[in-house]
Parts: sequence; C-alpha cells; structure tokens
Amino acid sequence: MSFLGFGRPQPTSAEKIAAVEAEMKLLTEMHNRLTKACAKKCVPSDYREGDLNKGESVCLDRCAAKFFDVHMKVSELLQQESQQRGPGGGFGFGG
Amino acid sequence: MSFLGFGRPQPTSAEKIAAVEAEMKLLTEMHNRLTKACAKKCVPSDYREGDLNKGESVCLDRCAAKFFDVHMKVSELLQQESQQRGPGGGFGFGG
Amino acid sequence: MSFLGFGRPQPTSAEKIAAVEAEMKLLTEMHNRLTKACAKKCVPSDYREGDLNKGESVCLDRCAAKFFDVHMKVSELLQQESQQRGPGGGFGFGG
Amino acid sequence: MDGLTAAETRDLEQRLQKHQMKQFLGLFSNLVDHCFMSCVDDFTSKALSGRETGCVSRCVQKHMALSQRLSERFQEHNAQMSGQAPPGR
Amino acid sequence: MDGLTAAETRDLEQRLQKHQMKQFLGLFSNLVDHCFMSCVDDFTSKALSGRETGCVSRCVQKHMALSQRLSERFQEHNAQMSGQAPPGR
Amino acid sequence: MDGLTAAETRDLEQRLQKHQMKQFLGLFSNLVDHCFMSCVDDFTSKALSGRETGCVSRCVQKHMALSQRLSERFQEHNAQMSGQAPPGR
Repeated sequence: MSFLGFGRPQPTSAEKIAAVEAEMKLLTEMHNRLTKACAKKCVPSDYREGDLNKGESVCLDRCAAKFFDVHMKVSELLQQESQQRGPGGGFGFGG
Repeated sequence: MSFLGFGRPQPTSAEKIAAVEAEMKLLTEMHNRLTKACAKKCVPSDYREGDLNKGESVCLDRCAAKFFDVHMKVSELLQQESQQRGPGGGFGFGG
Repeated sequence: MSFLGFGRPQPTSAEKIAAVEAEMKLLTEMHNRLTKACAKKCVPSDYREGDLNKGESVCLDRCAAKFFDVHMKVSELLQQESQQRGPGGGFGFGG
Repeated sequence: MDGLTAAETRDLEQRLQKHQMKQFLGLFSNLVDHCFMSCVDDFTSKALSGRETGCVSRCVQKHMALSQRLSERFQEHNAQMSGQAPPGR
Repeated sequence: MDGLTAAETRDLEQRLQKHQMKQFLGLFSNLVDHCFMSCVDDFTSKALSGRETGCVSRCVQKHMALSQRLSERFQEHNAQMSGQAPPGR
Repeated sequence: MDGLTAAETRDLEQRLQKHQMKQFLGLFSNLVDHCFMSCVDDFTSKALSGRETGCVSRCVQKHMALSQRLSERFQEHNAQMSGQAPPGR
C-alpha cells in the first residue's frame, strides 16, 4: 500500500478504522461488565423504590473505583506471570 | 444502485437479505432467553422425572405470556424515558 | 470452482481455512466451558490460598472426565431423539 | 422472498443455514452445561455414576419437551404480533 | 479522525452506528431478563399482577439511573487513563 | 496445512491470531469479573483493602494453575478422541 515502501511509517486507513472499532468494542464491553458487577453488588433486586437512594449511589461510585483497580491488578499479575513462565505457559488455551 | 436515482423507493437485495438475517437473529435470541428464563422459573433442576408434568407445563405457558408482557413493558418504558430525557440522556453507553 | 467438475473430490482452500477456523472455535469454546464448570464445582471462591491443593487437583481431573462424558452422552441422546421424532420435532428453534 | 435473483436466494439460504447451525451448537452447549451443573456432584470417582447418568438423561428429555412447548408459545406470540403494529422496535 | 477520506469516514460511522445498535439491543435484552427474573414469581395467572408491573417499572427506572451514574464514573476513569500511560494493554 | 498457497497460509495464520487475541481478552475479562465478585465486598471505602488485594492475587494465581491443569486434561482428551471415530458431531 505504501508506494515507495519506506518502512510503513503510517497505519493505513483500514487499520485506523479497525483500531477505532476495536477500541469502541473494548470500552463498551468493559462498561457492560462494570454495570453488571456493580448492580449486583450495590442494588438489591426487590425494587421497592425506583430511585437510587444515597447509600446505593455511594456504593456504586466506590464499586466502580474498585472494579477499575481489580482490572489493573489482574492485568499486572498476568503480565508478571507471563514473564516468569514465558510464552505458552500458564493461563490460556493450550491449543 | 438505483440507476436513475429516483429517491430510492425500494431496498436493495443486499438490504433485504441483511434485514431477514437480522430479524432471524433477533427472534432466535429472544427464543433462547425465553427458554432460559422459564426453565429457571418453572422446572426444578433435580430431574427426578423426564417428562414435563402438568404443573410445569401450565407454569411454562404462563411464564411465556408474562415474559412477552415484560418485554413490551420495558420497551414502552424505555421509549417514554428517552422522550423525556432526550437523546444522550439516561440509559446506554455514554460514549 | 473445480474446472472439469469431477464430483469435487477436494475441498477448496477457502473451505479448508473455514474448517480449521471453525474447529478452533469449537475447541476453545468447549475449553472455556469446561474451565468455568469445573472451577465452580471444585474450587471454593474464598481464595484463602493461591495454590491448587491436592484435593482440588484431583477434583478437577475427575470433573474434566465427567464433563467429557456428559458431552458425549447428551450428543448421543439428541441423536436418538432426532431419529425418533424426525427433523423439525423436539429440540431447537421452531422457526 | 420477492425480487431476489437465484444467486441472492442461495446466498440468503446459506446464511440462514449457517445461523441455524450456530444456534443448534449454542443450544447443545447450554444443555450440556446445564445438565452437567444440575446432575454431577460426586467427584470421588472419574466415571459417571448410575444416578448421574439417569439424571442427565432425564434432564435432556425434559429440556426437549420444554423447548418444544415454549417454541409453540413463541410462534403463537409472533403470529399474533405480526397481525398488529410491530411491538416497539 | 485525521487522514480518512469522506468515504472512509462514512464507513467508520456506519460501523459505529451498527455497533451502537447492537449494544443497545444487548442492554435492552439484559434489562428485560433481569427485571423479569427479579420481579415475576407468581405463575398462578397469565397476566402480570399489579405488584409485578410496579416492580418492573421501578426496576427499569433504577437501572436507567444506575447506568447513567456508572457511565459518568467510567468516563472520568477513561479521561484520567488517557492522561497517563495506557493501562496494561 | 497441505495445499495452501503462501498467501492462504498467511491468511489462516492471521485469522487464528485474531481468534487467539479475542480468546485471551475473553479469559481476561472473565477472570476480572470472577475475582472481583469473589473478593470485593466492602464498599465503605473507595480503595481496595489489603484483604481484597490479597484475595485477588490468590484468585488469579489459582485460576492460572487451574486453567493449566484443565488444558492438559483437555488435550489428552482430544488426542484420545482423534485416535477414534469423531464423537457425535
């Protein structure tokens, strides 16, 4: 695609589009998981009232903060682990 | 695709095919969710007998009717809400 | 695609690629389900220790064996059933 | 469907067939998982016990019947809906 | 986005729109399933009771508020993250 | 694989790589969700407690070990199956 082939300094348009799309999917997927997890943790499922009360609201804020921290923490742990074990070891589908 | 471009009165074949496919996916997805929900509500998971008994059968029929009603009800509520809040407010992924 | 049309003795490359991809998806999907099921059955979710203990390890091995057996058993039962009822009867999405 | 060429109709059929295959595999997987979780609880042995095997059979049998019955209700509902305005889509 | 032609921008917009539609349908389905499982428990009748209908309304209302609030937290988090090195991807 | 051109082999490799990436992201998400739900229960503060952080670490460690062990069983099973007739597909 790059006419003179100078080491491909720029991603192509198709690659840019694919990257934006992938980013969007990752974000919505994480947003959905956050919502599911924190609804379970903070909101009782009897629905005696329709408004979020103060306690639930505060719980949701803290729950979100903790969810992001666990995300980060698990990501770090998997990176450490994969450096120790090397590729192919440990987590994942052993093809 | 429309050669003389008269305001596109007809969907193209590709659009028709996509619409049939999308309809099919929506229907099977709803069917699967119905089955999952009503199996949980009406059939105990100890499986002491293989046949559906009378009580389970009646429960499944009523469960299906209520599931369709909840579907409709939620759909109406989301429409009301989105008219009140306007686009961008409320439910959904805040980009 | 086959120029002389001799009964298509060989799958095309596109078909081979699709088959490898489908096989891969089936296997990873089954692996994920196995992991989810046996983690639930064998490992308590309080995580007081990080290592798999002896009891958990043995449980996982037996759980895997039983999971494969249930897989086979359900597959056989569905085949029997579909032969008895004929196509269109029983299990599945009734259009 | 109206207005599709033979090639387009074939394309549509292939897509629907692929969709049905996927759907069937999904239902099969769900059934295995559900019957496994409901029926298997003894990990003192590697082989399924008689009780477990029987439970799996009844589980499959009951889910076939259940799925059949709910399909009928679902089709009645869809038939009724298509006689009216489409429901809030 | 920089460096995309008009046709490419349109293509991107269509993909994102399709994605949003899918996302909306997914949230809708989850909401129906969750409110149904939480609110409906009486199978002595075919029609939703007043109690069940009320519960479904409150369930939807609460989930809209909850989703709104978590979206704000999520956006704050993303804004904060993009000011730093990307988080372990 | 036999009979594929170099371009086709590259195409296949790219598809499998994409599949593996997706698979990895899915496992990562499941692990986050599971360890979060299992370990985090105190919402009197915004920061993870020491107990919660420790629990998450052990949860990840145990799931790596578990996943490794089940992968071995799975591969043994597949090897055994491919020596026989394919199981009811």
